[in-house]
Amino acid sequence: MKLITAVIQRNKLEPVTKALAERGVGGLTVMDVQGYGSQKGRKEVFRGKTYETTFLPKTRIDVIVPAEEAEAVIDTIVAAAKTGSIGDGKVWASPLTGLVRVRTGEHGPDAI
Amino acid sequence: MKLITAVIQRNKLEPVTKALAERGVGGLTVMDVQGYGSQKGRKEVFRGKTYETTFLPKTRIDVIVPAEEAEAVIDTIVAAAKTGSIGDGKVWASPLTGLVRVRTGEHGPDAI
Amino acid sequence: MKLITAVIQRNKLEPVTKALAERGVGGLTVMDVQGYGSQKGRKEVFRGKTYETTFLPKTRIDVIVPAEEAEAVIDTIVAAAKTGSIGDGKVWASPLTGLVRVRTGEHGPDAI
Amino acid sequence: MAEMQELADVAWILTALTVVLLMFPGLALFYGGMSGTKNVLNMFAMVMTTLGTVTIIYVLFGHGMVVGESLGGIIGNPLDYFGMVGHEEVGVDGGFAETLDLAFFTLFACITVSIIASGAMGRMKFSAWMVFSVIWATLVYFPLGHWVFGDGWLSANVNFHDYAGGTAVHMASGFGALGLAVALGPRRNLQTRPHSLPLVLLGAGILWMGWMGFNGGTAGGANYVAQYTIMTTLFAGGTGMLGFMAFEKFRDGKATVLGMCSGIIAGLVAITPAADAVDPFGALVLGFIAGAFVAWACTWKAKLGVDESLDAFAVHGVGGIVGAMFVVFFGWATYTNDEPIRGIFFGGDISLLWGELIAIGVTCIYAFGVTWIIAKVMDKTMNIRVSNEDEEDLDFKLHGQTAYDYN
Amino acid sequence: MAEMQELADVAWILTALTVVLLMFPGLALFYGGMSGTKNVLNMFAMVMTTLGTVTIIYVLFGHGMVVGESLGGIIGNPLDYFGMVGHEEVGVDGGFAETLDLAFFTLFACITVSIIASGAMGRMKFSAWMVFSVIWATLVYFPLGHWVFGDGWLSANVNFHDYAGGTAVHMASGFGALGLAVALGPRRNLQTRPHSLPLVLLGAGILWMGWMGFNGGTAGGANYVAQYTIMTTLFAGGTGMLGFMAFEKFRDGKATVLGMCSGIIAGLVAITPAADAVDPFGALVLGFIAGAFVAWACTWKAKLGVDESLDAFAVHGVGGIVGAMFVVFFGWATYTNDEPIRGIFFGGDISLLWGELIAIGVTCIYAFGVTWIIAKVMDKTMNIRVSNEDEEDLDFKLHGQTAYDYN
Amino acid sequence: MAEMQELADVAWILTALTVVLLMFPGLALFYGGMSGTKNVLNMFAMVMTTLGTVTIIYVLFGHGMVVGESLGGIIGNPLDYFGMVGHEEVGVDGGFAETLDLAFFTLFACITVSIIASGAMGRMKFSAWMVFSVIWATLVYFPLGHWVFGDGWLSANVNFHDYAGGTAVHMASGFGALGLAVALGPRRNLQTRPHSLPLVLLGAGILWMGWMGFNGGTAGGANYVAQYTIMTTLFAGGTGMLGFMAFEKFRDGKATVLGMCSGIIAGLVAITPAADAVDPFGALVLGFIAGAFVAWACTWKAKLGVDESLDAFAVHGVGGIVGAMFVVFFGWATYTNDEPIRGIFFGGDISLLWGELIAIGVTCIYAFGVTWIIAKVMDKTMNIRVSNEDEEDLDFKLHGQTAYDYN
Ligand SMILES: Nc1ncnc2c1ncn2[C@@H]1O[C@H](COP(=O)(O)OP(=O)(O)O)[C@@H](O)[C@H]1O
Ligand SMILES: Nc1ncnc2c1ncn2[C@@H]1O[C@H](COP(=O)(O)OP(=O)(O)O)[C@@H](O)[C@H]1O
Ligand SMILES: Nc1ncnc2c1ncn2[C@@H]1O[C@H](COP(=O)(O)OP(=O)(O)O)[C@@H](O)[C@H]1O
Repeated sequence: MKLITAVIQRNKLEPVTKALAERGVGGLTVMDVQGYGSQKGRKEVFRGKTYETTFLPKTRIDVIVPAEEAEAVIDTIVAAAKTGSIGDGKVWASPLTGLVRVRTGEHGPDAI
Repeated sequence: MKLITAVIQRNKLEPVTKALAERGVGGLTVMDVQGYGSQKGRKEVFRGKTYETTFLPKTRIDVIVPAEEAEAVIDTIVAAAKTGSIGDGKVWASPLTGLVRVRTGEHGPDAI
Repeated sequence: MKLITAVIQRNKLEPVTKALAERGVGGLTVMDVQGYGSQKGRKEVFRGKTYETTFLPKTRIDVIVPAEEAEAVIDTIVAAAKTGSIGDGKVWASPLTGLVRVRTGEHGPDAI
Repeated sequence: MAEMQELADVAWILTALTVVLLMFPGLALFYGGMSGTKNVLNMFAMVMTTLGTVTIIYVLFGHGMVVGESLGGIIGNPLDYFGMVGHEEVGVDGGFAETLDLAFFTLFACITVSIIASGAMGRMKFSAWMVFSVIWATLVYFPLGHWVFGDGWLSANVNFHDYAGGTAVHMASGFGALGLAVALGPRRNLQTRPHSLPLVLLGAGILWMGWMGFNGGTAGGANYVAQYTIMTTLFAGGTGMLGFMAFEKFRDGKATVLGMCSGIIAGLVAITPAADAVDPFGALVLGFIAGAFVAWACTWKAKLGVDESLDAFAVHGVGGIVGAMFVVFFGWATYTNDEPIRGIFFGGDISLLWGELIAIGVTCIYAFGVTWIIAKVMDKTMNIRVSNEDEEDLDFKLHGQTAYDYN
Repeated sequence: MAEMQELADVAWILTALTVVLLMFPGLALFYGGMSGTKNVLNMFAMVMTTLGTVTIIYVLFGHGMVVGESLGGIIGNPLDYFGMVGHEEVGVDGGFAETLDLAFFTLFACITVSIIASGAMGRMKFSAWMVFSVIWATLVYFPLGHWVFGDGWLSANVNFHDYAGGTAVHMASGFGALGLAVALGPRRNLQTRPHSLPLVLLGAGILWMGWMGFNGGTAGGANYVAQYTIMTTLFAGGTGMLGFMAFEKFRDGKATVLGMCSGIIAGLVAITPAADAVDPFGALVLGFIAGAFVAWACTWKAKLGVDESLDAFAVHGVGGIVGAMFVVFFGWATYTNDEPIRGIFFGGDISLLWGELIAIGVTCIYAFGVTWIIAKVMDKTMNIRVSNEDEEDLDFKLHGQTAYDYN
Repeated sequence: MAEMQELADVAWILTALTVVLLMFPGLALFYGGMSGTKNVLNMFAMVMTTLGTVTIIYVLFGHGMVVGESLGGIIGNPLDYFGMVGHEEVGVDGGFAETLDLAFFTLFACITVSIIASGAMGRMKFSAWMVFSVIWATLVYFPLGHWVFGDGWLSANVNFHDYAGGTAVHMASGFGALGLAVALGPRRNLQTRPHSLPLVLLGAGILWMGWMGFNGGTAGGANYVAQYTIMTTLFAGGTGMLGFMAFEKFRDGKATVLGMCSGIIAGLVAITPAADAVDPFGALVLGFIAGAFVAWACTWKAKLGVDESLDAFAVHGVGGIVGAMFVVFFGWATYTNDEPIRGIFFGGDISLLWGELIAIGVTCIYAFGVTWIIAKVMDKTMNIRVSNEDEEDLDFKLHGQTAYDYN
């Protein structure tokens, strides 16, 4: 099994979720994150004082998939999340050494 | 060392924390996440218009443990987090290649 | 490539970001987390009733770096995040098996 | 010297105006709470700025157009009250000054325009809104106000009952909001729910208090009618709440808090034309019916595919009609007018029905049609809708700020 | 024709009623802010819907039961004011209309019931609350109101001082909330803290303004007593705040903002029975004592194990008693009543002590007991408590919505 | 017996006081919304507690110092109104009681001190604030109030126009806030933005309503001037909003909502000294100019390096000066005073310029200087600034609570 993590634009969550569902990925976990990279933060002016935010809102998705599907899933995410503008984010894969479904106690790939 | 990650029901954070503490796990890191899986999102109706949330609130816990305790810790979490209903979540383990305690600079398992 | 994860004090985000930028680390992802460890939670009293929070606000940083820079980046973070008081947090490293930049589709270390 | 009744009247009208002023932040919070987090500020700005834009034109020529000498029943003479010049001496010896009148009527004009912001939610350029608010007030509200509140052809020739602006204020803004929403087309992303119900509740509560000033102040003083309408306004708001909740309970099994707040406003809108024309039972029943009816209107309106998401059409448009028609059929009040008011079912004359239908029809058609034309013409000339990119992040793109920062 | 004083009186009472109306969203926000995020909406709904449910019965038979002709001192004649029929002519020639009176008293009844929502926080079925509010008003408030505000046995036979409802409003609701909380049993999860102190502050601030209308309006007009009680109400709220904060500073080392807000309300509750019976110094001292005393009561009440988490018991029950007893001992006001008021320490008659103790005892015992019985009987017949599952997610389960969505 | 005008006057002043009271939570929310999440509660506590601390000293000796018999033009006799003893009989037969006067003036004193909290934002010990508020009221506000509102040397010898406290209230608090901010030094972390603009809007809206009571109540009754100033106050608030937004649009390309709210207050501050001295056009123009001018002042003030982040200096200090100077040059009102008011450009006498400059100069220099001295002396004796550690987590460290818990 692999854990695929994607940091993407906030408004791409819906299309990515949809694309994954179509590929048969049945579950994922999402969280709000703040990112920083080549893309600059933004400025808000309050009564003439400027507040700069270094970080920009992004969304992080974690999906566990069988090792053999990892490549395909990454491609799906990349395709669905791409706008072509700077700040589109990254997708990475990491190894897992175990997985359990809490409800049933199933182990390994069955638990996905 | 292993990093154990659990995505569980929100209201199971307290029992899981307690169970881990009883097992001697002395630290953990928690974050609010949104999950999606076999369990469906919920609907709220506002003046006749229905808003469906694809995602449901879950809690994610990250705990670093010595490799040998990983199995037992996973079992503890699963036992404490289980309700038997759909949506109970997953627990997985991933390998770590290093750990440092910021305060002291201690390395490896000593830093846990 | 390595994924370096740091859980630090909230008010250390700025110095750590700055220190990493100076080292040439060009991107990172941040999220608000709640931590628990040797440091105790805090109490707020409302009309004589005490509410104790087990968890304390911390910040988590994820940075992907070329494997060879991992050690140095960890040291940078530790140096910048340290206050010497309990609750300063942890930094750990995990292996990655792949990385893609969404915008360009670049793979591997080029995508960092 | 003024009469003693008039002296007390001034005290109450000063108060009425003061609480009506709070309706503006009330409405801003009511609408803003129902918006998604990304367009709270824009909603605030649309609602509040009428107090600048519309006020200026009201002082210059609006008051004349509404209550000035009628030019053939079509419109009041715009020059009649130009900046109050020549009217300032009134009241120097005590009693009403025309300045108070002007201020009170200014608020009526402003709030009517503010309500329409519902139809622009989340997709209108802010500069376009500023221009629109001024044009709309001039072409829609001032004429309608003249016909209803002034010596216009409607009040002169048609026998209808409208206590405090069910037509010129509520139906006009409700149908105006619909016209604007139709002209703008729907937002691209309709999946935003009300971001803060506490703000909605607060807004509704403030509006209710303000309505006491609105309806009670329309009585013109601390007199019998003020006391009467304060009572009916209180009662109809209370049962409007229950009516909306009952409908929801019946339809979905659960009575919601947004429904509760909407029901309050529905009841208040409905009692506005009827506040002096129903007895306590009538007020209770009218409120309940209006609440339930508006709840139902929200549902089928959602199916029309028009994105008028804050429901000014259902609440103010439909609610106003319900109130006006209730008087026609079930009116009953003995001492509030020179002659007792009796609805058709209580022995009243059926002629009121035709008059009322004309007044409603004229108001709604005029408001909807002219609003749509204004919006379309503006769109051709200056493009009133924001770009798709701006729409996703409206507050920041239009106003350079975001509503919250909890870090 | 009405007298000129009466004309001015009407202007002020219209105002008083208007600001009292804002106390409802004020109380809703005060309570809702103190609730956890998962039961904000339910709290709003409980507080606000009394304006529908209780209003209806008040118009039908409540006003008669409170101020109608006394049936043997026990209760007023429920038929006396049935929908105001036959009372509408009053005030047609100027001066007070009975409609205003009805509306003002309706609000008193509604707010008393709303306060009790404190005792139901986070665990009562909403339908049960609706039923409870109607039964409670009928069996507890209407009788108590009759005894205190009407011609009931208490006001006829017992010599006690209660300016504006320290007994029938505050002690009744405070002890009622306690009774309801005891009958319901504690919530399963007591670990929720107030989710938004800004809402609490706003609520407290609105309540303070409303209290000006409540106490000032009880004077019945724009007279000496209104001006006097407005002053004492202002002062006691201010020092109530300091008293609560001082107690906290002393106990915990830190004065909190929830304490500040609670102290304001404690001071206001305490001045309610005493507003016309203390001089400026008395108002300042009474406020401070009440604030500190209520702070202390919150602490030991927490130890009783009763989950009455919004502290209506401590604030309204105990606060009301403190105010009433203060008058007995330290009252001092020369021109507000026909005879100067003097507390026992200032030469007053000790008989007032017995009268006051009887009035307090009757109110508190009656309110607590009957409330408990109502709740228990209802529980047997319709099961008034939500299921454990619903309790965890109350707003969604009962009202189908959640309070916030900041995404 | 009181005259009939006076009876109506009482009704209006009771109302005015009631809505002025709501300005305190209004200001608390306005300031608290502009603060970062970590010092919302502290801001609330600073603003609200003046209603306790300042009230007490006002009742004891403040009212005497302001309006008591003048001791050589310097200060009123502190003993003159000690707890109102001897003044309670006034109004027993109808008409104004002195108690109402006392309560109204108490609120003036309290709100002036509350505004200064702007200068202490995020870094002052709470106990130090409590002490400071009492000392400041005594040494700065009471003397200034005496000079302007009482029989002090300024009002006796200098010909200047200040309708409702542009000097003693707004310039004094604006320059006081600046003095306090200078004495305290800047916060360590200046990177916090306003955490909730909905709270800011709500606060501004409430303040606007309260200002109707403030300016309208200063007229002393339900008379011509009250009706006149209510109108000008409405208009200046509306265009103040536009002026600030226009300046922002011009400078940054976007009109913000914080700017909108700030502009309302700027317009209101500016109209305070001028409300009876401009005609409708004048009010509209003055509001706009004040809004734009204050917007500009916020910008250059930011460059001074003084951390007075809630901008009481720019809004109240500069705004007040703009209003006062506007009257000198462009005043025009015919019936509000015994003699018509005419600004220099409309044929008025240039002597008003000198008088006005003296009044402004004295107020601003006195307020700034004495405030700075008080703060510095207090700092030497009790250390008024919080520790660096406490500054990072202010609400929790000073008040033991945090503002929100959305979990
Ligand atoms: N080295 C990194 N480690 C972790 N996250 C990163 C890294 N670089 C970028 N990111 C995340 O990816 C997001 C997009 O990166 P950015 O460099 O702005 O654009 P792009 O990926 O299009 O070049 C950032 O906001 C951040 O959340
Ligand atoms: N493939 C997956 N990858 C990552 N997280 C998942 C995955 N599947 C499920 N989850 C997480 O686990 C939660 C529970 O999963 P769900 O399928 O609804 O129930 P169950 O685990 O009981 O079968 C989800 O809400 C989601 O957060
Ligand atoms: N075993 C662990 N697994 C994951 N996170 C941990 C673990 N132990 C500590 N942490 C995180 O590190 C933070 C600081 O740890 P703590 O033990 O309080 O102090 P210190 O690291 O200085 O000894 C915690 O709040 C928690 O977020």
